[in-house]
Amino acid sequence: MKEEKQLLAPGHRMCAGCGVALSARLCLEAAGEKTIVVVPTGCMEVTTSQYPETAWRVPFIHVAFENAAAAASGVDAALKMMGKREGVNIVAMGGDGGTFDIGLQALSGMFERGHRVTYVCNDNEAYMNTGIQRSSATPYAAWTTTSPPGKKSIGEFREKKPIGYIAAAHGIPYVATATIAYFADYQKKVKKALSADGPAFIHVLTPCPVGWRFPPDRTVEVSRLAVQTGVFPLWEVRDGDIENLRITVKPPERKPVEEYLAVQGRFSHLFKPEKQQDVIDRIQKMVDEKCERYGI
Amino acid sequence: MAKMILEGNQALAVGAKLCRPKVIASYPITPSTHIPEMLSEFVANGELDADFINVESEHSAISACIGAQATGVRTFTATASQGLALMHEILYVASGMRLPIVMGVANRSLSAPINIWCDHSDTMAERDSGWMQFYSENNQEALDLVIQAYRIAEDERVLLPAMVTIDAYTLTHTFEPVDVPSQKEVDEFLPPYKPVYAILDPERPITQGSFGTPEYFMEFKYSQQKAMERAKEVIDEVFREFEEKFGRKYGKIEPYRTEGADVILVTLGSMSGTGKEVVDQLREEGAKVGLIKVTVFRPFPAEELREAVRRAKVVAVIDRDISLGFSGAVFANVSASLINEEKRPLLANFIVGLGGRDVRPEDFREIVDKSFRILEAGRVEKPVEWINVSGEVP
Amino acid sequence: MEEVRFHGRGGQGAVTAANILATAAFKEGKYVQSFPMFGTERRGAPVAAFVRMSDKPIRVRFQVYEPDIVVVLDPGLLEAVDVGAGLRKDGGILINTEESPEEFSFGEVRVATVDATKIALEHGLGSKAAPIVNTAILGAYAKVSEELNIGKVSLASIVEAVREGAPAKKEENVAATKEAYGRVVL
Amino acid sequence: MGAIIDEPGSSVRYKTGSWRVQRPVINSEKCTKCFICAKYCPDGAINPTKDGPVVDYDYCKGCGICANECPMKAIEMVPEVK
Repeated sequence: MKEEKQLLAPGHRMCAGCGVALSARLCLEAAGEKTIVVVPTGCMEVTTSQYPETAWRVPFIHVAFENAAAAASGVDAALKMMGKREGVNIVAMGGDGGTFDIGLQALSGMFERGHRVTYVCNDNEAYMNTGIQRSSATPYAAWTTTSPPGKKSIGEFREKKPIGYIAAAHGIPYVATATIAYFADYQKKVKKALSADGPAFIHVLTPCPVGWRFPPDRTVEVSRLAVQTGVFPLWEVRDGDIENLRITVKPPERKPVEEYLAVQGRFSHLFKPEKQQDVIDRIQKMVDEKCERYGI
Repeated sequence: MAKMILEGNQALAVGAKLCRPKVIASYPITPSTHIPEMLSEFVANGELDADFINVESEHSAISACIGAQATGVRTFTATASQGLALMHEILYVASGMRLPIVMGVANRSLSAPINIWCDHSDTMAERDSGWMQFYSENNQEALDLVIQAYRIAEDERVLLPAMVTIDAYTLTHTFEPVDVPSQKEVDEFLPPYKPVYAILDPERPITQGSFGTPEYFMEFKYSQQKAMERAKEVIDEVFREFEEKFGRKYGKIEPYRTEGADVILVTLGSMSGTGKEVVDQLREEGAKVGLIKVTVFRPFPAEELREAVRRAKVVAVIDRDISLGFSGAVFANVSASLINEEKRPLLANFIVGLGGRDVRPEDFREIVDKSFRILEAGRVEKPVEWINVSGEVP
Repeated sequence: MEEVRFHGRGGQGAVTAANILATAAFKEGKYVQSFPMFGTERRGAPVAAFVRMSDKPIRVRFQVYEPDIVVVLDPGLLEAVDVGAGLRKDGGILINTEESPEEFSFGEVRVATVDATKIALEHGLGSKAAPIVNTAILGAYAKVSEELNIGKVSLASIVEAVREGAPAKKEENVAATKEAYGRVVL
Repeated sequence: MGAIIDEPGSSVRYKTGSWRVQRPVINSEKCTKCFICAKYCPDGAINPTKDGPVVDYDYCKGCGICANECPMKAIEMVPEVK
């Protein structure tokens, strides 16, 4: 058993049980040390690059919140002009806020221009760095501090933005979903993405014990449940050919979504003071419809 | 060296091209659009070996420049007005990361109402962003200042980004003869870009754009301030060297017929030429009036300015911008520069030419008349006065 | 210093005409400046462009208010625009029209006319709906400036500048320029 | 200069082990050296060695993912003794 050098070194300040930290580690492990990392403002940035110490053992750059894809485009162009593009990976890692919301324009620009950058979105379904505010990745009925349930609210009342489809609609070579529990699937996808001749996008579900309100030892378990219940199917698509989307991990038998919801405090208002079966049923129906399309 | 008839945008683009940027990221905006157009043409026809990134916004333009410059190449971008305002937060990032990016700016007003014409509100709004600012009086200066800006910005004692500005239309769209140095001459003056600290290289991994806590943040800002102060010296050196090589003289400020002047006008940008013409006329009429053109606004040349106005009785600062609720930005800086002088001139501020209102010789004459009246009265009754504006607000 | 103002419609080439004239004057060793009316006018809308020329470096940067010569590329503009505004008494106005100078009155100002549209079409420059008259009218300008001894630029310099500045049909443009020089009515 | 950090991985100076309120203890008899625990550690604080996984208590934040994910239930979370 060889001891591998961690490209994301210990001593970073991400929370205990952080899904994003695990995702970043797995991603870098797959990408290897010839990788330049571009990160927008967010949890990962503030916890890994606190001057004068850095957790990164690869070249790392952070510019601002909404422009990781644009900065990565510049890195790509510069490497090309320096004649150093071959053999070097460029990986941008943004959260859902920096990707689904404020960074979407820059992301779309990067895709459309065809920069050879693998963009990994570590999706923890809310603005965690600022303290659990709703993003367009926040799922239906979830509590956040800006989508609180109440007399007139079920929590977040919109469905999650289909970011993977939006990415695929650009016709880029490779788009996939992944999650940390299925690390082999995830790491294989990172390698495929990096070998693509153009932009690639991997949407990674990264549960957040703090924001989703579950004990930190269950991060991987919750991410696994998301797949097993069909809430977060794992798939890949080449060249925007969404008709031929391929499921990469098929749960042998789909578990009821209630199991996924029940372990997370952000859905606790669906269970107490009294159980809101209609809402749970509605979520189940949404998941069923999606999974039927995928044949899972 | 060849003499060409170029509009201001072209002069800036040609100047940038001669500096051989490797990555250009730019987004079209009136009236600076011809700059990226011309540069993309240079790239397309092989005259310039660069990657031209057609970004989807000015925000991404400057972000891509940061990414590229931080990787290790010389970059360029150009914009105006709303485009510069959209870059605002990222300008601070570029300077904080000490990346010597050079940008051309066509000085244009800021909305609302939307207006595509000249004033300096856009760059004045970025005066605190840690970028050096060079204002061109004509197209020759636009070309020359871009070349010098790279030298200054990339100097190890400086390592700060710089913007070179040209006034909307009065320069951007005005054709006039410009001496274009040869590539060889520029290559001799500006060596290839060698990044000192900022390089993204897997062989030597570093972290750029780190998180600065209160224990460190202030030191970084202090070091930027120090770099700005050192830049003053470097600017003088580079200007001198440029003069030796190309025969055109630059100064952080340019005093014009200030000897024995009772009234000194302070101007920026393209209006300076009209001002000099009026000064000549008035001198002939016997009025003791001179002019100081401010070429470098950041770092602000307070020392030179103090010296240049030492014997004046009235200094009239002509601002083509307004910090609403107070005065013009140039005035605020000029008066602050003089505040500790035992004997200082009376200071008056005149706001002109916002949103492309023409700055005419009669406007200068009016300002001079008012300044002499201040001199006679020995006091400034109205420190900030607007010229050629109707009192009636629609 | 002498100042020229061109009136045309967006797309007719008034700005190009001003640039070519400035280039021609520059070739004769003059300092020049040329610029468009600063506006957002689109195709078809009235536009103006300006040229300054001088034996000394030109420092001033304001619009031309008192031109020495006005050039009107489209006779239809006479109704819509005060083309004579600020024109110096000893100056001149050159109009693209089939009519003779007597048909126009601009006070003491000398009027010259030339049928640049006809000349342009004869040389295959543009179409009836959109003739490209700017090179022809510059030939006429050479003649007018010579006659008035204001803003003088020789035909030879203008021809050279037209040849350099015309984006297409260089020789046709040059021929139109030369022909218009001979067909000005003053 | 520009807040650049040129010492890669220098975060190791910051010992996050102090964040821990419970610590994973590996029962080497139950452990099959599958190293799932190391794979899933968000902090890279479990080193796979030939003798089995070794927790680096300097950095382990005590999240307990390793214990939860261990297929052999060979890891126990015990309270930190102060």
